[in-house]
Amino acid sequence: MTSTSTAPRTDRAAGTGEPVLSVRDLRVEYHTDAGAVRAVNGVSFDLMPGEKLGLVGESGSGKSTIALALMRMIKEPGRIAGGQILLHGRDILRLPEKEMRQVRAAEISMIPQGAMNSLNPVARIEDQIVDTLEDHSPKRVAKKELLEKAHAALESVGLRREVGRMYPHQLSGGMKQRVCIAIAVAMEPKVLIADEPTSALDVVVQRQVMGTLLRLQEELGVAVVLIGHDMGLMAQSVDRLAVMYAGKLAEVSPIREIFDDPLHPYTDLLIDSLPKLERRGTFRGIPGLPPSLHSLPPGCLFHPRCPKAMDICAEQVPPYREHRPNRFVACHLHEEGHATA
Amino acid sequence: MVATASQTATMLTPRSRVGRATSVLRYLRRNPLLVIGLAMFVGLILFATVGTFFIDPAKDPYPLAGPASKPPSAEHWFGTDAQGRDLFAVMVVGTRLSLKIGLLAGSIGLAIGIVLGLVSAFYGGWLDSVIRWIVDVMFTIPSFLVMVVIASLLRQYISIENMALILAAFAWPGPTRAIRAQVLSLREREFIRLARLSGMRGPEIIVRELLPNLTPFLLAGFVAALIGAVYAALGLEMLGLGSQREPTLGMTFFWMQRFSALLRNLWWWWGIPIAIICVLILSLYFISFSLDEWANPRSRRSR
Amino acid sequence: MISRRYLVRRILLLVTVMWTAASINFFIPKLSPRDPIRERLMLAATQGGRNQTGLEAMVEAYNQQFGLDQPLWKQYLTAMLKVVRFDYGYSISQYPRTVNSIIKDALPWTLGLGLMSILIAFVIGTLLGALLGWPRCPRWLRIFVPASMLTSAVPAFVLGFLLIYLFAFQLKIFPLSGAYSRTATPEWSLEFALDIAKHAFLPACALVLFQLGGQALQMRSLMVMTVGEDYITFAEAKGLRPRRIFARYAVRNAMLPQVTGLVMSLGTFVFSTVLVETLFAYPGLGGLINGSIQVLDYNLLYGITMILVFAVCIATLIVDLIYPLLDPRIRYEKG
Amino acid sequence: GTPELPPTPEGSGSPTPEREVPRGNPRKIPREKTLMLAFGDGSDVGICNPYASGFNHQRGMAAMLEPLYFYSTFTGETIPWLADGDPVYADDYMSVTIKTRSDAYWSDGTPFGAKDVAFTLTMLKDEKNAAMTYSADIREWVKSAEATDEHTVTITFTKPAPRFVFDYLYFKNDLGIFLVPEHIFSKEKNQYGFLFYDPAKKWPVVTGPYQVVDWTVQRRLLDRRDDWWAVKAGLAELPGPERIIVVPFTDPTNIAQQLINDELDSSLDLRPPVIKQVVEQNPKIIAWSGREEPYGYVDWWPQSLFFNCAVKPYDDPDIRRAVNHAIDRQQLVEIGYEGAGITSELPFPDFPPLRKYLDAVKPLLERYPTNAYDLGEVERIMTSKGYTRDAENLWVDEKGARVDATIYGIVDLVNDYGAILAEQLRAAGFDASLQTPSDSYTRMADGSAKLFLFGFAGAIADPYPSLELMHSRHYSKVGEAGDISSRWRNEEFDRTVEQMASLPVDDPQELPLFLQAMEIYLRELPHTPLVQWLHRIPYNTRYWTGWPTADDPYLPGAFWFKTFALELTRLKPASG
Amino acid sequence: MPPRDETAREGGGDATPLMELRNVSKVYGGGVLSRTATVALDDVSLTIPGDSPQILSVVGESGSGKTTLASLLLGFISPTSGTVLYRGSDLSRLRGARLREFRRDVQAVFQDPFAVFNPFYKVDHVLTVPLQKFRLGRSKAERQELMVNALEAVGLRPDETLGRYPHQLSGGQRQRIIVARALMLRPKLIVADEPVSMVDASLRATILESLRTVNQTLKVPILYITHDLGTAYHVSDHIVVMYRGGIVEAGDVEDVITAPKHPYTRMLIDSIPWPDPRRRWGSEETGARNGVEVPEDHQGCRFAERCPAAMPRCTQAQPPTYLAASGHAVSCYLYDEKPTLPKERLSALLTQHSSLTSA
Ligand SMILES: Nc1ncnc2c1ncn2[C@@H]1O[C@H](COP(=O)(O)OP(=O)(O)OP(=O)(O)O)[C@@H](O)[C@H]1O
Ligand SMILES: Nc1ncnc2c1ncn2[C@@H]1O[C@H](COP(=O)(O)OP(=O)(O)OP(=O)(O)O)[C@@H](O)[C@H]1O
Ligand SMILES: [Mg+2]
Ligand SMILES: [Mg+2]
Ligand code: NI
Repeated sequence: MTSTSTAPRTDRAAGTGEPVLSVRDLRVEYHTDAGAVRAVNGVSFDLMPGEKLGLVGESGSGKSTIALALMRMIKEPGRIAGGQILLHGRDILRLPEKEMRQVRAAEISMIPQGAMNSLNPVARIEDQIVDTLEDHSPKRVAKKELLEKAHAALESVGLRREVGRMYPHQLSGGMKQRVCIAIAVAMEPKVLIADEPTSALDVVVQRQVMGTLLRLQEELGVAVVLIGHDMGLMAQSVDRLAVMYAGKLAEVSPIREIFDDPLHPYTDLLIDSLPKLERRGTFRGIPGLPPSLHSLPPGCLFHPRCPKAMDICAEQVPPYREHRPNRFVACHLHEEGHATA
Repeated sequence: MVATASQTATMLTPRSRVGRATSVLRYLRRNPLLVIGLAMFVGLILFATVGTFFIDPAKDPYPLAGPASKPPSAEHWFGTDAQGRDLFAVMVVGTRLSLKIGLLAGSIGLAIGIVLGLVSAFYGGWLDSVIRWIVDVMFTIPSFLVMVVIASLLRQYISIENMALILAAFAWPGPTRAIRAQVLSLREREFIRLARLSGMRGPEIIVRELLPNLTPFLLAGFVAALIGAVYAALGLEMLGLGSQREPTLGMTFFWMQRFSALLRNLWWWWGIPIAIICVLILSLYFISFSLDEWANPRSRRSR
Repeated sequence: MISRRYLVRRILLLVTVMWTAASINFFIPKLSPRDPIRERLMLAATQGGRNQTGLEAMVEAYNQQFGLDQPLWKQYLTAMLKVVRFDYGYSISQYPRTVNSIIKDALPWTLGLGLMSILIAFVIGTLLGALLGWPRCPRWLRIFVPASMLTSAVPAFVLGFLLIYLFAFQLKIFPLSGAYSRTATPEWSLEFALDIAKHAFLPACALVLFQLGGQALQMRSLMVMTVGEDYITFAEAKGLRPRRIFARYAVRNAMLPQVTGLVMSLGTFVFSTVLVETLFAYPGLGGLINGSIQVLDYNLLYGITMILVFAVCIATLIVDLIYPLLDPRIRYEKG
Repeated sequence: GTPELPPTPEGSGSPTPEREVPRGNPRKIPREKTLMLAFGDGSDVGICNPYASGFNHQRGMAAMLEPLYFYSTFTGETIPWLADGDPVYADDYMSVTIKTRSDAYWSDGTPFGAKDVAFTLTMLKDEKNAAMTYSADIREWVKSAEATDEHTVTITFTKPAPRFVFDYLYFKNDLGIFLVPEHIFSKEKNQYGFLFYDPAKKWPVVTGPYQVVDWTVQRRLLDRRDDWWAVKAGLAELPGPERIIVVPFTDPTNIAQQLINDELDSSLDLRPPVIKQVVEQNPKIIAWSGREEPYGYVDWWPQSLFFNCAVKPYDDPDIRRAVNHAIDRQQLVEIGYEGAGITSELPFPDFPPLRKYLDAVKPLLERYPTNAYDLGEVERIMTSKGYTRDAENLWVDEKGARVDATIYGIVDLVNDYGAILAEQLRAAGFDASLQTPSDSYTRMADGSAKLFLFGFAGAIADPYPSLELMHSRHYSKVGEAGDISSRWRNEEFDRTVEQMASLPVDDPQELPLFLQAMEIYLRELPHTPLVQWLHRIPYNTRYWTGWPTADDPYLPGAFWFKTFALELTRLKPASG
Repeated sequence: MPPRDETAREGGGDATPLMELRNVSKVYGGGVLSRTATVALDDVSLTIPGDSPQILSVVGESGSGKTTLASLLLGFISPTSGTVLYRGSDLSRLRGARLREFRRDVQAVFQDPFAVFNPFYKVDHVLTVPLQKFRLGRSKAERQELMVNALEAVGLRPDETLGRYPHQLSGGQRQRIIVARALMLRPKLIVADEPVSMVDASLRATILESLRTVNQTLKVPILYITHDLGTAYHVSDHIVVMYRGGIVEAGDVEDVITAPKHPYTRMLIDSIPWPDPRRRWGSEETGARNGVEVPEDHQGCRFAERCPAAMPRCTQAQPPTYLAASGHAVSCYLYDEKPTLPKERLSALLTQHSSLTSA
């Protein structure tokens, strides 16, 4: 019954050696007038080199907060309240700010949520790429050389080099998103965090952009954390899926297994609520509301909405652990000694 | 004018009456500036009102109320000026007159601004073009010059009310423009559309749906107009265009300057009015600063 | 970059502004019971000596000369034609000097003092505001928020006489008034330039201190808004140097409305300049305005008003024209 | 006839021709050789013709101008200057003959002579020059003026004019006509519009010790003429300052600060507390009374409260008297001038030559007291006139209208005591307030002001000029521009004044006539004297000594008087 | 919910349709002082009969004119050319009682569940105002009852929602209140413009479910506007695919989604990321053209620039609408062997039968 206090074991993707990124018991709080909000409440996971990990969850469940925390870019009134973020075994939470700046983009990179507004509206595209390159170059490199690199980066995401001379407002949404990707991978980082990179795009463009992203991922062998709402997109893009609920991970499993056999009732309901080609005309939402982060329910956070809730669920926080090989879940249903589904 | 694509933040805070008391309290706690500003402003108002009980308003703010050029004492709390005005009384009455000018000009200016802004934005068309044009023109004309011309051409000295009217005549373009911009952005919001679907008509939508949401802008506009009016009145009075016997703050500066208070080390004569002006303007600044954050929540550091 | 339609619209606005200002300036004196020419002659009569005769006849003659005996519409037309030609006739108080010649003497001083101080206020204020709005702003800098509010709360002319008292009178660091030493001879020399700078310092200070706060506070809130933008977050994620993010990403974008705000504040700025110039006996338009109020030289007032209106219009136009250079999103072509 | 106007553009449609003020090219002169004065504003830039509209002798220009005779109000001394000896009147006072000096020269080298005097007078007599100062006077008195030879001028009068030379050809205080160079003015068609300033041509052409060399709104430079004729003639010493710079008088505080910081040597008179500060804070600064109070001397401009006797209720002498009783003159001095002032019971300055007249009128004052602060008397008069008091304790007539007692005055001249006077009247029940709008002059001159404050100038050597000011020839209807006067007339008074006019200055027969006139004045009280006007002029001895003071009262101390040239000859560099 | 008086609905229903767009075009801008004109809707004709309670989806990418279409139907904007008819009369001429009737008959659910509430009022405001304005309910109690019933019908508990401020409710709750509002007014048509694009996946289903309930129980036709083909497929009976202001394909939803005809529709459907790891995205790269030069400013098919099957004739003139299969119309020259379908008949096609509701 004291399971949460034990250090959670890590999940391992199919034996590709050491994880490039390990997150340990990450906690992020926001201080608001109504008290502290635990936006990320003890999250742990590993990311293997070249792996594509999806992160889904309802709005406000803390996905973007994790992304920012991984970049160590949580702003006032937020703060990282605990945990470790090990990049190649080095805890970036302990790095001095100067070094951290060098780590960003070069080792761990991010495409922020709302990429539509992520480009400086008054600077040319190529300058925005050059800025990144310049600030990570050890010594003075000729501007021309950097420009050349910038154009190469644009071409790598399927944009003409003339796009470099343009300003963001002259680009379409898909092009902007590609530029963001180009910038994010320009330094060939080891980890790329993509926070809803396509949520503002049309499906057609979305597919093109995702295609580009995945192609680059493959080419560079970069590990990706893909954050999003859209289970469909996840199904198409990632190897493993992490499902968040109210600041905690509910379940992390390989993508196929999670769709075939969701362990957590929330995951189950979530998948059920999606429109699928097969079962037309059926609607199944999840009853109830996600909890307010200001007043979290005791025990399992999902229990008020859970159709399979047991007494214990209201009392004890279910531990997050590897339930089956490579499948992690936090639910009493899968605790030994309790009934299984 | 320059049309910036994404500049004006037109978000509205979902603030409402529920727990309005607590939310106001919370808001105040987060905005110490507003608290200080309000406290200073209320303090001034108290000073200007309660202070009246300690003076004889028909006599004390005028010459011969006491001995000349005396420093603060039990008899004359803020001392007296070179003609024996009791400076405490002058400050009490002067603050009230300054506020009166400001409030009058501010509210008239704002009222015109509301009407024109709403009409301009909501009905659009040629009316909008005309109003916008006029506002653009008014903005480019340095209003004070026209005020100076008007003021200097009046055969009588400008009374407090006339001063307020003159200032009001130039206080409306700002609010008009701001309110128009706000309404334009609000007009596209879905609750306005829903109101139309609910069978509401133009004027009713303006009054019931739009106006309440403009409150922070109206208040901010009002405070801005108030500051503008107080300044303008001070300036005109410094130029010698004020009402001569009225013991306003501006006339106090005028007399103080004419009677070389600074040179004669009559610190109470110049120090106290400056302090009061500072308190007045600062309090208004603080308030408008906080209102600004209310109106543009994005400018708030924390959400 | 700039379409003809846009230019036409701008110039049309300029013309309306000038026309409106000219009309206001024309009609207000007509509504006034005061008669500046008569006043001027009476004043001259009482000052010069005694026993002035034929005053009424002279008033008549002057009115005729100034065209004031014409029907109103004719006077109006003449006045408007004169505006078009920038011809404001004779000054009443400094007769027989023309308004233009008087303004020509005063304008450089006001332009010098006014432009310099508004630019300084803008640059320092913007920089200060940018720093204050920057999340990594050092704590000690934060005291500038109340400090700049305080200096902005004191009207410029009050600041002016406190500055005079302290720095010119008590400490004798700066001269008390004027634009250059009375004993100096105007010439192109470093010495004289320094003399001018020394004289301009205190009035400029008063104006700058007064304007600074407003500029800084406005920039601060623009900055806070900009810092919340996604592109700043992304810039940080790009691992850029903080300095670069500050200058190229945050300030550069926050500046845009700040520039527009600058134009809006020109009007009030002119007001402060008038009062400060009067206080410092500075030989610019401000002192001239004060003088013309005192003797009701409305020809001169009219001329100055129109020049200032014109200047503000032109300044607005210039800012509008350079704005697309600052903000690539704005183009006046087609739309 | 219609007076000539300054030059106008031909036709109304053509644009106004630019008239630039020509600039001079002055040399450098250090501060210690410069006399820095503050006076006036810059409105008269480039006008050196003393008869042009806008010319103002007070702003240092008197340093260029010389009269036939100087007269010092304080010593009573007459100094023939451009004249050679005293004027010789005909027995019937119908003409006068004056000799001019043979060694006087204009600055362009042309000898000064009788032709210049004759020309000046003839010019002023010309109908088309009616707008010139003194033109009206000269036309009234002078029939002709002729140069009988190079240095003799004979002036014939239209009526006996025993006072003419003293009244018009003497420079005393602000009075006296300017002489212009015939050889230049006679060539000008429009003498009124002629400006006479161009440093390139060395204009103006003057006889005085200084000449304008450069002039902007901010400052006018007058440089010393080292070849001044009076030095060669042995009449005077060369003045000390090589240059005079006159700067505008901006505001008293700033001027005081400049004086304290030695940036100025003298200025327009200062308010009592200010000059006190100036003297205290700069040990080198003195005033008329040295470094003690009252710092000033009595000027010829005693302050009066003028009633507009042509309008209700001030057309009633009793009301005027009631107002008179409401005034506490002592308080005006005590508070208004911080004690450093002098009340005035009669509309005359306390000048030595006038003293015997003033003493003679004392008994009359017992009967008609002018300095009798007596609210009971106010009460009595007002009640007897049917006035009652309203809620605010102010007098109202039967219709309930208050007595309008708005007092107009000229800003900065009456600030000291005006508001206090208004407050006194208010305390006595008159609805008073002080107003100093910029059109005060007009209000006074056209009669729209019911009460106003102004100086009553005139008498210097004898009381006649002051009384003349109350002659009905100065009366004009309300609404019509006229002299600043009480709009009061009294035939008996007129007759008395006319009789005085036919007497020479300070004639023994004057006194009884004077008393007769004063009896009428005091009975009618068209205006009521308040306080003496003191000139509190700071003199900075840091660079210059020799200023006129109580110890050496060679002249009234105002540099803006027409006697300035004479005063300058006494200014010498301070040693050390 | 008591069923509506069916007879009243039928009366004259076949004669005049509830809403009709006749050759409607909408051009934004192009005025005297504004920027270049945008053709948001180009010669669109569509009929909504009002007597067949179906859900008609309008899908298309961003900027294809969906919202414009909705705004025209709701009378928020007026067409640049063509007419919008309400029960046979021109919408822009409606006055007085007729206008009020229209207002009540055609209701809407909007996209943004945040912006649709006036933050100044309690959520009750959106319910009470129309009740007052349309004079529904004779007494306060009756009105209260109407509100309560409506809320319950969409699965909300009135005591949890009424009397609260909008920010105190979740997005889903808010959106359902709006649905309840529409339902309470018993409209003849509900226009739902992207009603679920801003809510979470789990809520999406709930909201669509309540819309569907309204449609089924009250027999109200719904115009469901979305860019999400997945949900369109689920809720609607018929679908209209729009591209740049024009209708490119229309028909029974099952037919269109499972057997798309138009290259654009195919591209859209290929791009849907179905939530099924086994079903991969179509691998076909889009945008590749058929080697056909497409000039900048041609008068032909709007899709020609992006069409993988573009033919030279595609750039010459706009293709007419062909009846590609029964109940399935498409505007593409690929089907020029099929019979053409006059625009007016398009609507008829859309109401013919429904695979879902006809059952
Ligand atoms: N600056 C902030 N101040 C206070 N609370 C915050 C702040 N930023 C985020 N939060 C809170 O933290 C929680 C998590 O937010 P986060 O943005 O990480 O959610 P998300 O999962 O990315 O949601 P979305 O899907 O809407 O992007 C939310 O409840 C939010 O209200
Ligand atoms: N008020 C307006 N003024 C000018 N152009 C407009 C306006 N509203 C829409 N448009 C333009 O008309 C076209 C169609 O817009 P509309 O909003 O109908 O598209 P939509 O299909 O609803 O797109 P979305 O999916 O993004 O909501 C777009 O190109 C849009 O830019
Ligand atoms: Mg997020
Ligand atoms: Mg839309
Ligand atoms: Ni357990």
